[in-house]
Amino acid sequence: MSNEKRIGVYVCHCGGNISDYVDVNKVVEEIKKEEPDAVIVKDLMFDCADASQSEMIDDIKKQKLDRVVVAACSPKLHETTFRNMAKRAGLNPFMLYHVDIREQASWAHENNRMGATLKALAHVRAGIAYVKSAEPLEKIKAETTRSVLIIGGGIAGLKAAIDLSAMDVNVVLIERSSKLGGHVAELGEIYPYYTAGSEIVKNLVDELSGRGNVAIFTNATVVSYSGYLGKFEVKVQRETSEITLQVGSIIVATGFDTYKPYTGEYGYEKVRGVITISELARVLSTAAGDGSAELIYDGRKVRQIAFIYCVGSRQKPPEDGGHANQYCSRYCCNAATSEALTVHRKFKDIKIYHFYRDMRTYGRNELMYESAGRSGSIFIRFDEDHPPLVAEEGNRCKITFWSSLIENQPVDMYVDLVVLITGMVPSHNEELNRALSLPVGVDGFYKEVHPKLRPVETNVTGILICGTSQAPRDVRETLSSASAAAAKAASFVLKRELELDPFVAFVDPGLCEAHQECIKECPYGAIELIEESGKKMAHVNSAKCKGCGACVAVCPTGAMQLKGYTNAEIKSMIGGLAR
Amino acid sequence: MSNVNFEPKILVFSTNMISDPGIDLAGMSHIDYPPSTRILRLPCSSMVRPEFIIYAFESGFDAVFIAADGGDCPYLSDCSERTARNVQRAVDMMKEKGIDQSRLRMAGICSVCSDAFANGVKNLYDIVKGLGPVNGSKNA
Amino acid sequence: MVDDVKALGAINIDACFNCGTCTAVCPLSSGSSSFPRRMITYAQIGVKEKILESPDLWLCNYCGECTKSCPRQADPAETMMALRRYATIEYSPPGVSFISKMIYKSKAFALSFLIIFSIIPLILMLSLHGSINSTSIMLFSFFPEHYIDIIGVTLGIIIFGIMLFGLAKMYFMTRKGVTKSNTGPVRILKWIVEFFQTIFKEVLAQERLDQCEMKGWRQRLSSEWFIHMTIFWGFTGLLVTTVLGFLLPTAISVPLANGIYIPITEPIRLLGTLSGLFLIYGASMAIINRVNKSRVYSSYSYFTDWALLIFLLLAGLTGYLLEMAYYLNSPLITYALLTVHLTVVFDLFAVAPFTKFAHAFYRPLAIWLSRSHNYI
Amino acid sequence: MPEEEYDALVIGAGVAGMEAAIDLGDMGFKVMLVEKEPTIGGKMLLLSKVFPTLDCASCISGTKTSTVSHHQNIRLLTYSNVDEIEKSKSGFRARIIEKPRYVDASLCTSCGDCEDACPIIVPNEFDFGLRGRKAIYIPFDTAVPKSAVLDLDNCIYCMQCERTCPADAIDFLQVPKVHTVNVKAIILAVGFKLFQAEKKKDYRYGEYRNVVNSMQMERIVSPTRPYNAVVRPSDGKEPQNIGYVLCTGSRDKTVGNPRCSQVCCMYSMKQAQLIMGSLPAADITLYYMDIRAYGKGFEEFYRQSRDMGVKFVRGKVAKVEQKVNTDLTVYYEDTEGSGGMKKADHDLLVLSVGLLPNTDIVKAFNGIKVELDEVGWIKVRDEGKSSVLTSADGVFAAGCTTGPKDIPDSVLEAGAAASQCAAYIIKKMGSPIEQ
Repeated sequence: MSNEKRIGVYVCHCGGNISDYVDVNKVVEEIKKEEPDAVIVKDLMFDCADASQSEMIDDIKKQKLDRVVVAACSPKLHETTFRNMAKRAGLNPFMLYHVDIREQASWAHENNRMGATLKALAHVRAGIAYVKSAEPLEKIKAETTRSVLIIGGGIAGLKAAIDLSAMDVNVVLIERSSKLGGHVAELGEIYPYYTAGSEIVKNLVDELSGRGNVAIFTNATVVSYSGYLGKFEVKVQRETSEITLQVGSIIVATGFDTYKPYTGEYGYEKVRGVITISELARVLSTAAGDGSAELIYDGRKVRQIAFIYCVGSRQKPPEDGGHANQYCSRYCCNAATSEALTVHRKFKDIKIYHFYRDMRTYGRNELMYESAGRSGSIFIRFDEDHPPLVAEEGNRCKITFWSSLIENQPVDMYVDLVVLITGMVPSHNEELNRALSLPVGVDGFYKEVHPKLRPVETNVTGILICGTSQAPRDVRETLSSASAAAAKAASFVLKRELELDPFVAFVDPGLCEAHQECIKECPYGAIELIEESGKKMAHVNSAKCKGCGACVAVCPTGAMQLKGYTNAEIKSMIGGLAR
Repeated sequence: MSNVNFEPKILVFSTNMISDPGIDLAGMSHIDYPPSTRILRLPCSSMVRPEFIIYAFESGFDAVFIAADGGDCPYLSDCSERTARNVQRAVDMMKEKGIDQSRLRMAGICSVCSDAFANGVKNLYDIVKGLGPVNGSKNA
Repeated sequence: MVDDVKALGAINIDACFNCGTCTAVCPLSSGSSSFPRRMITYAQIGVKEKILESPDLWLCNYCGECTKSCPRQADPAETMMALRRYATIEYSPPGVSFISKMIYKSKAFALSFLIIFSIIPLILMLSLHGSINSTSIMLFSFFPEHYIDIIGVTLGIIIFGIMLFGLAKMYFMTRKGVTKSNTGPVRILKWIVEFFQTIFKEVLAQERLDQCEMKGWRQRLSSEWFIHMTIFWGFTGLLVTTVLGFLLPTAISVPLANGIYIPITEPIRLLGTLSGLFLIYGASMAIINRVNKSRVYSSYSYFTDWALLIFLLLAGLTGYLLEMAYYLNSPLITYALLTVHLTVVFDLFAVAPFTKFAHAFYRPLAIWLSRSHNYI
Repeated sequence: MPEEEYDALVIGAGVAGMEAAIDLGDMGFKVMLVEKEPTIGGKMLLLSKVFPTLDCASCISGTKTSTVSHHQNIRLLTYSNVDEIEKSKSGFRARIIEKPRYVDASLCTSCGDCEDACPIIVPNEFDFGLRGRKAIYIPFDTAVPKSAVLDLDNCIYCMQCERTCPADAIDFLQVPKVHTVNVKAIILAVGFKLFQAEKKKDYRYGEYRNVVNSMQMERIVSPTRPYNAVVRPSDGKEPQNIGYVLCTGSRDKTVGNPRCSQVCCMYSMKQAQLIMGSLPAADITLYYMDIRAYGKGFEEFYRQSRDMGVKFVRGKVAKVEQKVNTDLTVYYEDTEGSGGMKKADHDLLVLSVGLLPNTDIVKAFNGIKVELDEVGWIKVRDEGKSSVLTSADGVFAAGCTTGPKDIPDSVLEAGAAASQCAAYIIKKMGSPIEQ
């Protein structure tokens, strides 16, 4: 590489927006004076104007410029413009640096022209310092395998499989139990569309069957994985044999477990006639009723039912800092009102007393809440500190409650059945979590990188989460999140080749002393320890690296650096800014 | 020893997606802050090496302001904690070199936190103005 | 209990989600009363004592503000009405409470009840009537006054007994719901003061009703307050007329028995005439409102509400027709009308303790209780 | 103008539309993204911080706005209306009318000199009328694209802007541009309208100046706030006792919307927390019926709000009255207290308005039936299959198009719409790679 650098510097007037407060001529003159490598230093009325861009392209070509600094407005507005210009001129776009002398200089310091000018000058110097040590960068290309592993054969897994297969992506779906459909398969009618859970599962399975690009393995679990986005290698245990799968991305859809009340919680397992909503759902899914039938449960004719909400959800944080399910399980208010409607529709003259804390029948489900009320349900609000008591008395369940709506005066009530509206808890997947190093949040559900920016992604790029493994959801929301995960996975594997940003970490082998701080710091597991010609050192997997630079900061020797922001580049910029 | 003519030079580390837009907004809103600040943008504030900070002081900056991402960072949700750990190491190094630790400041600046940025920088400016130039403090 | 109340007309009570809007818009609500939301909650949950132990139910005068603003269209005003029906049933003596229950719940029963209570006086009159003088009107020789007196007084005693029982039950139940904090003469004095306040302000001037609508005079004439005032004063006036006639035989009975014409200027007759006008105006306006459903309170009408108004109107109208026939000197028509008139009045009294009419005695007591107990 | 070809047309560049467009673009499909406003980002970009993680809305949507404006597979059209959509051989043919900005966006440097020169002031719709804007204006500080737009309806043709513009970007001769595009599928991401609070007459919005709606409050508490301080509109006083009226225009049959709007509880609590940040001494009371903190991390957020001292009163506010000093009295029943009518004074009252459909787009469909539900949201064809399917084949819905949704759910559903849309296109036309 020749030492001679040919730099072009273009300082923008922005039609006065810069030049009114920044002495552009002075900047140009100073740079000309102090920077011999700056072959061209120009001021332009509008750097971004087409004519100016043509002028720059001409300069780059004719003057054989190999680095360019544009000093203009914020890079957020025009960095892409100028980088594209560089590309058109045949210059590596990353050999161009865009410095801000408008938002961060002229506009910020209108009352101090000298200060603004000096600041602009310093920023231009930093730009020059940067391009001097800059190296051309190319987007990283990574081949991907056009197949996706889906873990979990509940409705989320099934839906993701359907979507991906429809997008021409090969799918391997594994389920640890012997049958597909998960919890939903066991449910009766599901709000808000009154189709049986088993029916929904059947439709999904039917849609999936006969597709050539889907393989389904039941009784299968993940043993381990290696690789990275686009090229994962996953070992799967199937009954007796172990198989190895090559996939481009992994979707985790392992679902939830239902909360099991402890013995004695609202009389559970102690008082006859206390059951959970899942047990009621099972009873209802098999019971035929046309509105005149009688409900018999456990040999007892049921006339009055009490629903107790928020069992296992919205628990108070214990004083001693122990565990509690503080989250709301989201689906239960809706599911309970829906089950109540089913009861009212199938059986005659049954009163249901709903002991609730807040009715969370959000959105359209509010209508279901109202119609439950109009069909024979009565809603009684209770306070966190005054939960109802359940006891056995005679052949019935006695409920003593304190409703906050009537000043918490105790009232006794007798019912034939008590249904505990139990929430969702994260399913036990310790082995899987370990195998895939899946991040678990404080609530025990899988944690996404960011609920709004990257809602289905985990810290391991390419491993996605969806459905109720991530948070409590109802069927409709689960299907949506599964589709969203499918979309994300498709965007990883649909193109044979992935284009990734070039700003990734790299190791200077000469400096690395294998302190491994970077490995601990990396949130994406992108760094590993390798041995090269007898020397242990860190190695960055650029397909996993997101380019945050966290590793750079902790490296004791300065071996770990970020492309486009190398230590030399940053230091030279600091030097430029300080002058 | 504070000098009326002394203009403390402040280096600001900002981040491409979050705090740099916030600093831009301060300019767009014509909010006044000391022009002797210089801004250097990085992908994420957790990348700021303590060494960069020391290097800044050695290069002639009188103060360093880290405009961190806060919880909005597109890379890491805990980038503030990571940045804070690095800042702590920088503080230790500054102690060794006899640089007053109040010359280093870190604050979460979001993409519209123009006021927070301007106030933070002004405040740092005033403190450092009282302390005097960085090489001067070594002698004190 | 909620099903009972629904059967009594609170058809939308189930829609209530306890937001409290009704209480907050209620012109009668104060910081401590439980209009009407808590009543509804009690009814939903089935805490019937709480409802019967509170005089608040009777303070409501169905202005309809709550129903207009209810976000779930649960119609709290109608629920309050239904709860009053419920309380009427509950306060009645054990042996007869089924009557009001059946009257409210079954139109057939209500109808047969009315028919029976119309046939009884008709039979009585047909079998007991005296000489029919077809040339000049000898009203009380057609139907001797002492029969009317005997029947009237008997019916009065029965009604009064039922009423007293209800009032006593209400009094003792509501006293249970009150916490005492002041005793002694101050309280007694307050009770007395409030008693007169209740009588004059609330009963005679119907002050509470007036709070709901306060607009120009034209509107006031058709306001609920005015309609109710005319019905109240008309009815009371006629009652007083009757009692005076009973107490002062020389003014009415003697001339009527002997065919002596009573001039219109005669005070008692004048009172009766004016009262009748009031009653007819009030009852017909109320009926018109109900037909037009022009106000919230008149948008739903229960069978018994119609019956009461129709009977009031009939009582007034037959009275006037009677007067007219009397004036035109057509004896036979006069006798026939008297028969009808007395039957109507008999009916009106007979159903009084079991229908909406009951508010005439429960309401003043409730007002007095709430006034005096607010003080305690 | 020649007809343009795209794989998908995404209508609406709010957070859901942007997400769907990015997802499709990342898969390799060519997307046209159309926004009717002069800037993209939708309502989210105007918010302060967003629940439950209190991250800054502008930071998050900023990431997406910059991605869509530079994405190689996304063509962005702002200030454009989709005028007509009809069936065509390839799928749909759409006529899109790009309204004239009267400013050449490629020349505009967003310096704002024209704004300074313009003599006309009208209320700024992006600040919900809290402050003014000029007839030529840059919609707001964080607008994308950052270009001025001239509102000809309010312009007096004084030509001051044209004389002032250093870039000669003002062009009064611009005319509407018509784009005819052929697409294989359509994603509707048209968002929502706010409930017009004046319709709930008892709350006297529009009459009492210190009764504001939650979107105005959102602007007041956001860092780019109109008054640069949290103050109340009537007299600029710093509010010390703020009331929030939840379910304004939701769960209320008297205004014709019996449904719950899903987000009001949460955004009200969020605003309360933000206000406590800038006005630590302020009392904040939320009048609610049920706190619907149902999403991930929401319940924890609710508990945190209570712990921070936000007061929660269970009772729907029935009416509002103004006092002489422009403070407000609310009437309600504390349904969990001793009962009876209660009054409370507040110096600022925020109406937590609900979300209503914004589905005028269905009128553009010619010969294609996109059904609405009884409230007017786009009807979902089969929720047991996917909640992004509309009644029309090849037309998908994302975000609040089918009903109110919070941001995480909108983003997820946008992904779902992209997925269904991609599958549809591939099934019909083959994958974008093989083409």
